[in-house]
Amino acid sequence: MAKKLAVVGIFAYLNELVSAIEDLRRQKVSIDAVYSPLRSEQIREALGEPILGPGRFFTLTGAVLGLLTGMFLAWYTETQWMFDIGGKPAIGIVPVVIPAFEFFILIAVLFTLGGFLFLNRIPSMRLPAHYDKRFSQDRFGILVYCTEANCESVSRILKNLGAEEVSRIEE
Amino acid sequence: MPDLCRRDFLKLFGIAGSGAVLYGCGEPATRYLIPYINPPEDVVPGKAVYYATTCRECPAGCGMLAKNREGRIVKVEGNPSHPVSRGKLCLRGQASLHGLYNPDRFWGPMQRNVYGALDPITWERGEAILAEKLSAAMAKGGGGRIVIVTGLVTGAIKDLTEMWLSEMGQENGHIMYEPWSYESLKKANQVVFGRDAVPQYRFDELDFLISFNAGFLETWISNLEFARQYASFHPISGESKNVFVFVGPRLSMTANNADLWIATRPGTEYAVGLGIIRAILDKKLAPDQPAERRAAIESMVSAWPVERAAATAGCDPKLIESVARLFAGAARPLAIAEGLPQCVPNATETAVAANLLCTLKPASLSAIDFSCESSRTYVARADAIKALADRMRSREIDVLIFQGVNPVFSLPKAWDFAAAIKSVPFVATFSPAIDETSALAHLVLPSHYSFESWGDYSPGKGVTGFLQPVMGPVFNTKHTGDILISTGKKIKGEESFPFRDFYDALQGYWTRISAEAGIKSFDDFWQNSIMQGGYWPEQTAKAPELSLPAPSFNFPESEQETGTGLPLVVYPTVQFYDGRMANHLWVQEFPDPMTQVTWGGWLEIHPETAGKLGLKKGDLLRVKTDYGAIEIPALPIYTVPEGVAAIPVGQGHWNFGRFATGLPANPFELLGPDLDLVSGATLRPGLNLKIEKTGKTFDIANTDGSFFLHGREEDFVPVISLEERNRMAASGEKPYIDYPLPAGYQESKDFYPRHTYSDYRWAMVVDLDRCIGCGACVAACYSENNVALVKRDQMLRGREMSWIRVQRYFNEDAKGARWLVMLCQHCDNAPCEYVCPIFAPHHSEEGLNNQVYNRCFGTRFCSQNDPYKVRRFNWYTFTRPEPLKWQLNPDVTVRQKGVMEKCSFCVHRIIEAKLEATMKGRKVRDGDFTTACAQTCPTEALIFGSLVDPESRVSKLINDVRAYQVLQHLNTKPAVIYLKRVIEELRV
Amino acid sequence: MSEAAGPQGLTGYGAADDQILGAMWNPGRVYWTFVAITALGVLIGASCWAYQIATGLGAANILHPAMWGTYLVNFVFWVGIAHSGTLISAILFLFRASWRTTISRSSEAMTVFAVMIAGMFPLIHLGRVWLVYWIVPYPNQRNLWPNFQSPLVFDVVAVSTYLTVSFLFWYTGLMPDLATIRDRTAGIKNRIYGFFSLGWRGSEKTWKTYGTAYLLFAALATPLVISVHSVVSWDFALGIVPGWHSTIFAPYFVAGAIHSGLAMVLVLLIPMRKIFRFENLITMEVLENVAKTIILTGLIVGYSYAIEHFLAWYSGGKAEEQQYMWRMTGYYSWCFWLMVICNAVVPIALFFKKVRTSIPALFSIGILVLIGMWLERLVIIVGSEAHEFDPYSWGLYKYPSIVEWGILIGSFSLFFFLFLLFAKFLPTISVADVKEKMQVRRDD
Amino acid sequence: MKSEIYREIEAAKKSLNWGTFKAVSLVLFAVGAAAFLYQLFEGDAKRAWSAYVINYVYWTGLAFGTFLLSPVLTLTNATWGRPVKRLSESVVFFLPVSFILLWPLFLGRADVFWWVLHPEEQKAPWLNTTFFFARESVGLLAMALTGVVIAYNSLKNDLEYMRNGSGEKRSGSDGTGPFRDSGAAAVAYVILYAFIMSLVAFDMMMSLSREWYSTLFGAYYFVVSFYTGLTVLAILSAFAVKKMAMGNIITKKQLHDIGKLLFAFCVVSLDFFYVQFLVIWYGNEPIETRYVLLRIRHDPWTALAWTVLLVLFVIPFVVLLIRKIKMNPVLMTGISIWILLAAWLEKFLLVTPSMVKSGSLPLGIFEILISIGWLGLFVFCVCLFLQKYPVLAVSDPKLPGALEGEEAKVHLA
Repeated sequence: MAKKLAVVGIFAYLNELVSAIEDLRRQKVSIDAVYSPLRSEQIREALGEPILGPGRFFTLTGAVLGLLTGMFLAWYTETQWMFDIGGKPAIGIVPVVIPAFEFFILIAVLFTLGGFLFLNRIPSMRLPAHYDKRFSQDRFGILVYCTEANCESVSRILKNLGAEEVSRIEE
Repeated sequence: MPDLCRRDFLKLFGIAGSGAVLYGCGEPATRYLIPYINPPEDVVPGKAVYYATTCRECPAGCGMLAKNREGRIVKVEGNPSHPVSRGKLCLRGQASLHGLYNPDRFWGPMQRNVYGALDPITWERGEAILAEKLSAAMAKGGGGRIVIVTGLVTGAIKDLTEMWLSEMGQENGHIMYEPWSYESLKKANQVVFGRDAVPQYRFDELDFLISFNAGFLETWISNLEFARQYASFHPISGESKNVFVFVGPRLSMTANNADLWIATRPGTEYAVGLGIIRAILDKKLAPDQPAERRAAIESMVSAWPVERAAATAGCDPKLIESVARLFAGAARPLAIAEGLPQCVPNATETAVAANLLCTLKPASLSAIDFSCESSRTYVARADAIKALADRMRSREIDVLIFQGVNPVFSLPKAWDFAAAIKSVPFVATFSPAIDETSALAHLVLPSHYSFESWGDYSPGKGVTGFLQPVMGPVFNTKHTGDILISTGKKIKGEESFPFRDFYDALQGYWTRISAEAGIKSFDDFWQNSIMQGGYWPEQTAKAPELSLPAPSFNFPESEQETGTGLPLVVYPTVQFYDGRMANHLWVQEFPDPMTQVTWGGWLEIHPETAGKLGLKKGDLLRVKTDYGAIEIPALPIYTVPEGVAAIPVGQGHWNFGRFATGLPANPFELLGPDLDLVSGATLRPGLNLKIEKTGKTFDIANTDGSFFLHGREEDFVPVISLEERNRMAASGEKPYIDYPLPAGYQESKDFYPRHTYSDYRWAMVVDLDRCIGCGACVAACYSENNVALVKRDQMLRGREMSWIRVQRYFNEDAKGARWLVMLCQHCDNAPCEYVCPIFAPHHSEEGLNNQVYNRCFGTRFCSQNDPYKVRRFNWYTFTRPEPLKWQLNPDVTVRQKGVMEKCSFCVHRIIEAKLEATMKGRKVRDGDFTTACAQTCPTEALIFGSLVDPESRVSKLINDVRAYQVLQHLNTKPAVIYLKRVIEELRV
Repeated sequence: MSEAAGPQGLTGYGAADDQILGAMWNPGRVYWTFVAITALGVLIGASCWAYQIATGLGAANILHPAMWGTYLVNFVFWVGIAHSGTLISAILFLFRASWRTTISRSSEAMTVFAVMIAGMFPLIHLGRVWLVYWIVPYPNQRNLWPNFQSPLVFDVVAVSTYLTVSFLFWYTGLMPDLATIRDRTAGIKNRIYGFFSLGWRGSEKTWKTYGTAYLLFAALATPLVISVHSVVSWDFALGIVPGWHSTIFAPYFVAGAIHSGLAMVLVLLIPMRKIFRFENLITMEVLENVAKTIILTGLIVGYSYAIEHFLAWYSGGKAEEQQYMWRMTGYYSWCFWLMVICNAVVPIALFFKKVRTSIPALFSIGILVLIGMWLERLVIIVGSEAHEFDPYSWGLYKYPSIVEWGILIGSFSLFFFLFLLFAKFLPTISVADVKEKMQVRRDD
Repeated sequence: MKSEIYREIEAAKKSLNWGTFKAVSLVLFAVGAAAFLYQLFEGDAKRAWSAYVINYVYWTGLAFGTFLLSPVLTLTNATWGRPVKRLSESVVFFLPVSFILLWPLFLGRADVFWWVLHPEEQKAPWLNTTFFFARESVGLLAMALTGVVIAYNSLKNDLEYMRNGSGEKRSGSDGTGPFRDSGAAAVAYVILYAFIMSLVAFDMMMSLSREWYSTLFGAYYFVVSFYTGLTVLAILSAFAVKKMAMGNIITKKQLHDIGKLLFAFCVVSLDFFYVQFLVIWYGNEPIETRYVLLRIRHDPWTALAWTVLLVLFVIPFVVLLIRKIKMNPVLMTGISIWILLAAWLEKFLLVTPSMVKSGSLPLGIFEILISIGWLGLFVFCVCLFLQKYPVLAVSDPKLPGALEGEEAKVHLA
């Protein structure tokens, strides 16, 4: 594929990053990624993203599936011999709640995790070229893909917005 | 395999052993050892064959059927046609197989070498040695140099023994020794009835019974027979219930069945008897007495006004009076006395008193039948044994032969019979297993066990049981008769013993007898007798009138509390009889009916007294009399009155095989050396025990968790008064039962749906008014279901494996106890079933609570959630030594470690019955079969059947007003339904 | 309080990394000796178990009425320990109690290890452990399945679910930190941590989905944690044994579980913060809040004791009534009273700030509660079994056998062994969360 | 800025027509009282009393449950709930009332409790008139007083705070200083709540059945009470938002949190119900099952039982799952009222079958009127308080925390 130019601005402080993001958006510069060593509501709000991610739909699916699995397993196995135990009805309704519930949780959790991995396309063993080791430690980063044309301006803007350093990477 | 040297034998053992574990599964090894006595066509693998024979565990001589599978006896049951057992067996009878398979039996003939050890020899050699010794003895000339001491034997073997002796030129060299020889009883019968004999009693004809310490449900004379009679005498029939009073110093199993137990100071029972007589005479309650008799009796009891009698016996005079009134009021009352000199003092006096009491009611004398007197009559008296001992000491005896007797153990230690034996130059033993007496023998020529032998035994006039070899010899043994014959021939030559072997002799003997009895065809007679297990011609209807001699007997002045210490009661137990069964692993494992103790003897003492003396359960005590001392653990329990000590007979062996040896303790070692000149019995003085703590402890392996019910009587063992029972019956009230049937469903309390059964709903009824607590059911269950034997150390950790138990609870006043036969209740709503994670226990379509061993992996939740606590867990893979394994029932799995097990209602029997029924093209009918426990119950307290069949006995019985269920409030709907014991308030 | 409870004295994000991750690399000799000791303990436990499998369960001192001994006591105990982890990481997360931040990681680790150990005890307790797979619902020729109406199957399902979930929860939380370590290290370490961080980048998108996932985990883990110990309690309450069959059991066990779990948190964290010098992260405030929660659970447990005994009397059932009377006066009465004091009385001392803020006091109360909770399970399980309906079948489980002791020691050793390894190879405090709570800003 | 918010609120309150509220509620009360007396003397006394007991346990639980939030906030140091703290305290006047209303039961004890006429010797030491009323009155009084103390303290703070005008200088200061956070009283209240409410449950509901017992029943009662209490809180907050200009204090955020709490306790109540049912179902012991089966299997109760399960637990559970509803005051009011009605039916189901033997459902006009009477009384007490006292714990040092910063935002959680 064609080479892509990326400009990465590195910030040391959350509040600077946030304001930077806001300004960039005001200047209609499309931000392709924001890297941060920590989870922050502020960044999300600055990027104007909705509070709820799509992850919960995976969970919902898992939940329903789990519920059904639990009930099916319990009832199906009971029908195999229809044992009479302690005079209880062979197909239990009161007790089935418990396996149903546990499977509901289990599979819901598995799906949640699956969803999370899927949405982030991880596991992926190779990190992008523009990734900076400091992103996981003490620095924030703003990634903007640009053309030769606006590359300069973008990096200038980032500088003005207080980026410690701005680097150009070719991918 | 008579000609098999010990080594090969061992090899075979190995193979057979491995086979014996995997019986039934077609493992070829099992076939190596199919005994070859019965004709081959009888041995059909997988098919059981029953042979009739006779139980020789005690002199009662019950008829048995031995169940032979692949040439091994796996179970014995009572012989239904035998007049003594009538299809039942007692605990000991059930356990007899452990005598046959006793791992400590002699493996073959042996000779004592210079180091005192026994070397194996061949039979030829053994018999040669014996013959030579005998010839030597005969050479000395003069009779009485050769003595054979056997147990009570009758018929052919007795005949042969005496013939053999006389051929050897010996007179009265045959001595029949039995520890329980009833000298006192015989004496008393002579005094009162003019008959020096042990009669036959007929309890079933009575309406009132008073027993002076006679444990007729345990060991006395013929306990099984008496239990059966008792079952038609005592339990409620119709509206009424006969009264049974027990007078004695200990709440024995028998006493606990009584409506009234008059606790006495040991040895003062006669006083109570005299008091009763006196009361009856004073109140003129015995009109039909010839004047002079009356006068004679009055003179005898003149010194015994009720108050004095009561004071002597230490009981309430009112009791004596009311008993007197009851006795006199009854139509056919009877008084019996134990008459065993070893147990309590004044046995003779008590017996005389009892007999005198009987004479006051001539009507009931026919219940005492001397016409078919018991063979015990012929047992040697103690004085005869004493005389023998003296002759042995004075070297008058050269050859002494023992067969199946153990006097060294059962005679008073003070006699020092062992020393006497040692002074005999040559002692041989024919006993099948090691015991204290055989241990002193120079030559061991082991004889067959009863199951391996031909023979006959007659417990009393008119009844003879036949023995036949129901399996091949387990060890390299020989029939006593054959030993005698071959040695006899060696000495006196063929012609003097004109028979091939003992079988020949037996037939010869019976040809004679049958001819005398006027029987035409001997062969038919023989065939039938062997088949049905014996010969019992029709009894002559009534017992002949007794001609009563003028009574004269002087009763001792009641000696006031002589000296300090606790008066001692010695008593035989239903498990051990006289201790000859102590190496029967089962017998050790079965809890005693009253104390619930296993594996080892104990000294019973009232908790109050124990407290005073600072004795705790399990303290090992050193117990002394003037004549001996033993070490025995204390057991504070309410079976004895305050200030009395009691010790059971049977334990305390020191050379009796692996299971019995070393367990405390033998009370015979405490008895005195003297003879009672009146009765010719061992003299039994007061024996006030001096008790001191050794500081050691010997833990008591009891199976009961508590003496009492802690206010839960209604949940477990409710009783009902006769009045109440009659009232309910009259008013047509139904018992409140949660039927294990569709009918048991109640919308208002049942979450779970109705239970429906199509073909069968197996259930059991336990009639606690019939149950005498003997534990025969337990024994039957052990042998039927291969219940594991855990031995003492596991017993102490509460890990016994019994599937059915007879639970004993003392009443709140601790004056008596109740029994509860507890087994799996096969509930409709079984709490044990639903907790299992893998369906190992579940409910069968026939209502059984199945436990699938192979499916069980041992979470033990079922047992935890089982309110009846009838489930057993295999803590280890419990094994049993060769050849005990041979007894295992091929129809029942042997369980592995980590598996839960429990009563299956003998499901294999159910299946067998169903198969047979199917082959007959019908359903199983009530009575087609029954479970092992119900089969053997002497009083038929256990009844098994299907509740679906409205006509079955169980279906009828569960509507009895006495019916109840254990822990009914748990709504488990048990299929074991109990009938309350009926209590009669004796107005005092 | 939230601010105050947060990490203190960190100049910048880097500082957090340096302090927390730095603590991992070079533990002293003391550490290794502890590892060695615990490893030895594990060996002892293992050999005891081997012996028991070889001979049979007779090796333990359990007997006919008391079929369940210390094994199930330990099972319930360890499951209990496992609960505080999820409480702290999930429930407190939902309640936005920020003092959880610095202790969630290690208590989650604690949870995972505790559940693993707990899960072993039902196996140790089995009569024929080699057949344990029968309880798993796997298709087989005869169509024999486990009994889904049995409390024990509930147990298997619940506990294994709990193990899976708590592990995933823990692992998800670890991912950002693993990435941090990856980026701070080189060579083999870099590879390993890189592998386990699954290529975490920490872009906003990742953080957002991560956040959602984490929340959902918490939301699911919360009912799960309650259900798990309820299910455990039903191993007893669904039976009819007097002293077991009681409706209050589920909530009562849950509270008890958290009670013991928090105590274990104190017992683990107090030394840890000392050794790793985390006083500024795991602040007094945090410990105080743990203590306060212990008061609450303690009170709930106390409430349950009271109600149980009162209603046992009120019910009028002979067995029921005598069961509880016996608890207070019988063979195990000393355990009972000790348990009451440790679980319900001692925690009351925490009402006083003086006690709440004294490290030794907290530590010793932690120990006491642990003892108390272990005894509680003993009293409930063994005590009830020993004294059931039929007085004839009463019997005493007198004391544990050597094998049982060995296995008990083994389980504790294994727990601390695993925890030590964890402290060496993984960040014991969630760096990312710490950073999140830090207010690093340039004001100009 | 707090003080002017406060003034707005006061203004809004002034504009409300409290008189009518109170008047109407008093009328309702009168009607209820009349209905009760008529039923008692002219009609079926047993039913009258059962209606009384139902309402007694219902409203008592409701009141104490609603109030519980305030001490809980104090103890958990939670910030989010500060704006509604006072609203939960606004039921304080009813607490003493429910103590007083215990005493009519003394007159009707023979009709209410079987054990008054036929004491059972096993239970007599506990179930006897003297001890019964002794423990109940002591317990309720103690709890009511603690409540009053708590309310008094927090009011006093505000009144002082208002007296010295704008107390801005003290805002944001922690709990120390002149500010009384009645911590001890809060602890006392919570503990009392657990024990006394259980007592009420055991004595006034469980003891109505001769045999039944359930160890969790007490806890079940006080959990459900808190569940319903939260609904009252939701209604009051909605009222505050709409009618008392508290919209910018009780934000979506608070509503959302209340909603989530409500949801949580819906689940807990359901759990506590299931936990009891499951254990009883497994045990299958008549002493336990009869009580349950009477209600779920025998007419006229069966239908009612299912209804309660559905309307009290299942439906609210589903509804409250939805995020939007939780943040909408009107919808919240709706579901709250729904739950309140369901809870009343639940009490009806717990009490009546033990007291009234009847072929048809003994739920007629009188039961309804009597209950309305209680409603009137309850509303009256609340109005009295709201009118008289500040409805915002303005002096609470944690209040600003709730209004500013992260805490003020609606969270994902």
